[in-house]
Amino acid sequence: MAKFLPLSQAVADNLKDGDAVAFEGFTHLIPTAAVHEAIRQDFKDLTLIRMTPDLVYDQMIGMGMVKKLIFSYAGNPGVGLLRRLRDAVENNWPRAIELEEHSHAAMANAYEAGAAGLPCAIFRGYRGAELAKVNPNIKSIECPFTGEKLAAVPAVRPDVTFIHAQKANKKGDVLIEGIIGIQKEAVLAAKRAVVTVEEVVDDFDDVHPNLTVLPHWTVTAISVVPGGAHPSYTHGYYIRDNASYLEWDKIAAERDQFLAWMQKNVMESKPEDFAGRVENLRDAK
Amino acid sequence: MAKFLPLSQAVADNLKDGDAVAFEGFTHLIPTAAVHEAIRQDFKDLTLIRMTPDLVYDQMIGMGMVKKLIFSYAGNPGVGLLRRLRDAVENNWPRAIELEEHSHAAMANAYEAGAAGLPCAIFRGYRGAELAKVNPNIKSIECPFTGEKLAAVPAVRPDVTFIHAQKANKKGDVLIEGIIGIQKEAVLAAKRAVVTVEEVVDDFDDVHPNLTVLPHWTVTAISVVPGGAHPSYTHGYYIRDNASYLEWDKIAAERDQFLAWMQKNVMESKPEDFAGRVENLRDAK
Amino acid sequence: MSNELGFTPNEMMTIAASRALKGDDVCFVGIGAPSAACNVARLTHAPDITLIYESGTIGTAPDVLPLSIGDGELCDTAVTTVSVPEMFRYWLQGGRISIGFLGAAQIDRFGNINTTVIGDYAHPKTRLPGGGGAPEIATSSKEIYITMAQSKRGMVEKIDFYTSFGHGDGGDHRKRLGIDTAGPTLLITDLAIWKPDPVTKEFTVVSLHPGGTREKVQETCGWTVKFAEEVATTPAPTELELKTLRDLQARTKAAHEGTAKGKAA
Amino acid sequence: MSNELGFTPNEMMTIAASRALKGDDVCFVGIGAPSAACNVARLTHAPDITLIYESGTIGTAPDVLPLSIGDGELCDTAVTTVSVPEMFRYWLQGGRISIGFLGAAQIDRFGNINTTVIGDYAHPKTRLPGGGGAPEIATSSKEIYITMAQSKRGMVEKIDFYTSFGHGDGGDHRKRLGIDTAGPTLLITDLAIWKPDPVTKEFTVVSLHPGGTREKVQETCGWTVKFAEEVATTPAPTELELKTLRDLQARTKAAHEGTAKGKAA
Repeated sequence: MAKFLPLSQAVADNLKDGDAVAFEGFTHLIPTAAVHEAIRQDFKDLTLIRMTPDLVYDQMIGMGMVKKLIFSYAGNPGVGLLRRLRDAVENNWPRAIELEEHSHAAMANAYEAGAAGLPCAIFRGYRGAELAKVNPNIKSIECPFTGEKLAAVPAVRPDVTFIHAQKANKKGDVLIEGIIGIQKEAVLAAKRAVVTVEEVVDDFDDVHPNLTVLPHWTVTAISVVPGGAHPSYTHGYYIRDNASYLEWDKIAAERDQFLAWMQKNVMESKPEDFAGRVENLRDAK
Repeated sequence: MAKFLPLSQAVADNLKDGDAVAFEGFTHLIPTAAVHEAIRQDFKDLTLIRMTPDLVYDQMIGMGMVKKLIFSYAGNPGVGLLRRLRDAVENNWPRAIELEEHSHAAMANAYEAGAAGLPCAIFRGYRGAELAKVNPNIKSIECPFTGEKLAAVPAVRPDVTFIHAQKANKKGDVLIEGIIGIQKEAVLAAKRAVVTVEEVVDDFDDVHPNLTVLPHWTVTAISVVPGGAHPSYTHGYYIRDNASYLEWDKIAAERDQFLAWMQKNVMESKPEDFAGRVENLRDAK
Repeated sequence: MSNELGFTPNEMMTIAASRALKGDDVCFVGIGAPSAACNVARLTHAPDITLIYESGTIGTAPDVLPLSIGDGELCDTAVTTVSVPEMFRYWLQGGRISIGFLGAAQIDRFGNINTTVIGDYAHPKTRLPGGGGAPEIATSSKEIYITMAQSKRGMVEKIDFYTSFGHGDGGDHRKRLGIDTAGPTLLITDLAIWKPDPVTKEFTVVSLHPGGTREKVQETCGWTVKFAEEVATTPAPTELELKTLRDLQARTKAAHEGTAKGKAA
Repeated sequence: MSNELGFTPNEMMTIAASRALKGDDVCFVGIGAPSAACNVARLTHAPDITLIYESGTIGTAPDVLPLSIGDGELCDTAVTTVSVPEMFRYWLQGGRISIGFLGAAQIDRFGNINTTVIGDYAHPKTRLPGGGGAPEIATSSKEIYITMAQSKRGMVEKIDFYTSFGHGDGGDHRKRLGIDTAGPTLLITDLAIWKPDPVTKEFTVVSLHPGGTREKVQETCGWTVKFAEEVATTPAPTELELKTLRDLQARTKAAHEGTAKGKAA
């Protein structure tokens, strides 16, 4: 049953040191505010899960919070590499990090299997691909009807998933629209789910019945954080801050510069600051 | 690429004697007009596939068109048994019929696997259930990570699927809304797909991006048949004719009565007659 | 329609079943008596109950009872409507259903259910509709409630086909098959409330409805009935419960029969 | 920016790639050069082409090139937007993609691609982003087109990691692995058009772009290049093609850099 909580409390109540946690979002609706709150609360030894770890994962890795990363594409989308991730993998700075690497198809199927309560997912994948040789969590089964060998991966079951969504109604049902990505699966696969939203409305009477709605009893906590996906975007609210993604490439290039930026923009900041960051991005739609 | 065709031609072009065919619909959007056209064209030795064969399948079985039925619930929904199916199974009238029986979970997963291009589906099912003993197409696999035994069924891949939908646009994209059932999977799992629609509109510019739309290049033929789902319903167009379902129980009770009804209401009828049948049902919405 | 008590055994059955449901339950609802019971609960003591029909409608609140599991009313009033594969994968198999509510053509003392055939599977005396969602509802829901009117034909020593697994041969049979859900925990008939014995898992009468007697229960049951040490009396329907059920059924009857009929099925 | 020919090698590469696409193609589009080529095709000779981005947008028609595969523009202009699991299951694995369009950090003569690491996997010299959708795009799409600028670092004798399988060791290697799709059938660089030899599957230069020479091709390639018996000359970009590409890139630049920036990432 969804509780409406301030973000700091929602994070404190639902994330623990050592948790396997997914902050999901496929370019759209990335829960940046929730990540920044987790950074301020300084969790340790996290296993981070995400198909497309981007700059918010770069930030957590650079801050030394991460023990292991389960992922399928670790890049600054459309820009290039993740420099803090590189520094961790190549130089163990600020700490060594374990990688469990998959393809998108594998991760998508693994979340789907998690949501579906299955122990594993099967799909036609990894044929000829070398990841299957370096990741012991890529196995195979034989189709009992055709004999075809299919790839198998374990279901993803995070301890807690954080997502950002357009809105909740007063009962705590949550609406996600636009590029819906893997968010529904990430929430349903997790033991606990925290959602930041742009706003709360009275009801969803004007919402089409076939849209993606998470009923309130599938969500643990909801926090209202306008702009909480910045520099990602929220379809219908504000557009993507592409310039910030380009800029991140420079910020993350040097350790000191990165740390200074984090101090100023994350450690000394708060969830309410996000609203201001998207003010000039609201003209679209 | 979707061609707009009269229903008689769409059926003649896409259905053949001996085909495995699904006329899908989960209570909503049952493609009755397409079934009636198939009956008039007198196809033989069909393998019929459907989760919920209801009175239109009762009609094809009673007319002797059906060699085999793959299904999970064969009833007149909310009313009772299917009397023509019973007569075929219990008395081989008008011919013997082979049954491949599954649960809903199995059929839903089998269609999903068909749409996903997989040879089989796995799920947690049939535990303790006797169907697994009488249906050789129910097997199992072992999860390579946990050792759990999971049920496996072959993917459903119809030669052709028929569905009814709300509307197409001029390019041939098709919109399905309301109870969307298994229709998207049934179309994507099939080699060919024929869709009857209530109407054709210029474009889908006012359609929400996350609704269920089948792009024109996934559909073989589209026929405009207003009322084509009667006595089922089309959300947003006309309501379910529950009284007809209640009445079917009496019509189908006797062989002669059934044949006389079919002669009058199907053989001597045509797709254009469906519009009149839903005239009084259009008040809703 | 109603007896000297002012209500029928069927009304008592439905109302007793409705009382077993709580506001935080997530119910996977079958058509018929289960649907009536769930909606009476929603309209009386459990307004926040989540009702799910296998057609994909989640959190639905129909004004009239659906004739089928896919009537338009269910979608119109739902929180969201999903595809059928999603329903069976994310919502049922995903372990999100607290109560699966089933009816039965045949049941045995361990809550095993047959809705497939009477007689032999290959050459049945009566071909029934089959299992539909029931085989997986029976094992994936946290608990199963069953409701049916008593009869010797329906409550039998041995069912002809195991459509849905209850407690099997009793005892820890579920556990031995690796099934970790509770299975049938409640059977509500038109005469009594039954619960499984904690050890043997045999359904045992724990409460008799007003007008129900041990003799009537035994006469309409195909196995030798066990009664609990203390057998309670089910409280009679309250005025509100009865009015709610009857209003619902009157609206439903008007809606289904009143449907302007087309010329052909 | 442009050379004495009036266009750059990169522009020629993108335009040559765009010409390979047809109106009835269903393209799974990667970001960068593939995205530009696909959209130039859509805006010139193939207006009916279906472009799919792995974020779930099907039949999209962006006015500016997306910076990421999930920009809002893609959803706004799409025929429909589906979930990511559905994208990979029904649309890619389901066999509905005619052309998978990939870029590469490293490629070998058989079209095998590395976007994972430079150096050893466990202790890489450079950790690259990884495969993303590519491993399954490479085997589930009916054909694969690859586009990349030539360099000795990128076109190598042996790639450091097989992120996506092309023709393996050449010949019938795909078939031996049970892969029934065609694999890489076209490589378009800034200097030439390459096609696999029908038997050995080694990429062979079939056409040189204007200004491209055999020497330049060999100097920027890490293996000994094979040339077809007859090597054609790629027709220079038309005025319409060049204008379409440049307008698209100008709109894109304005959109991405012009974005009013917030105070923090």
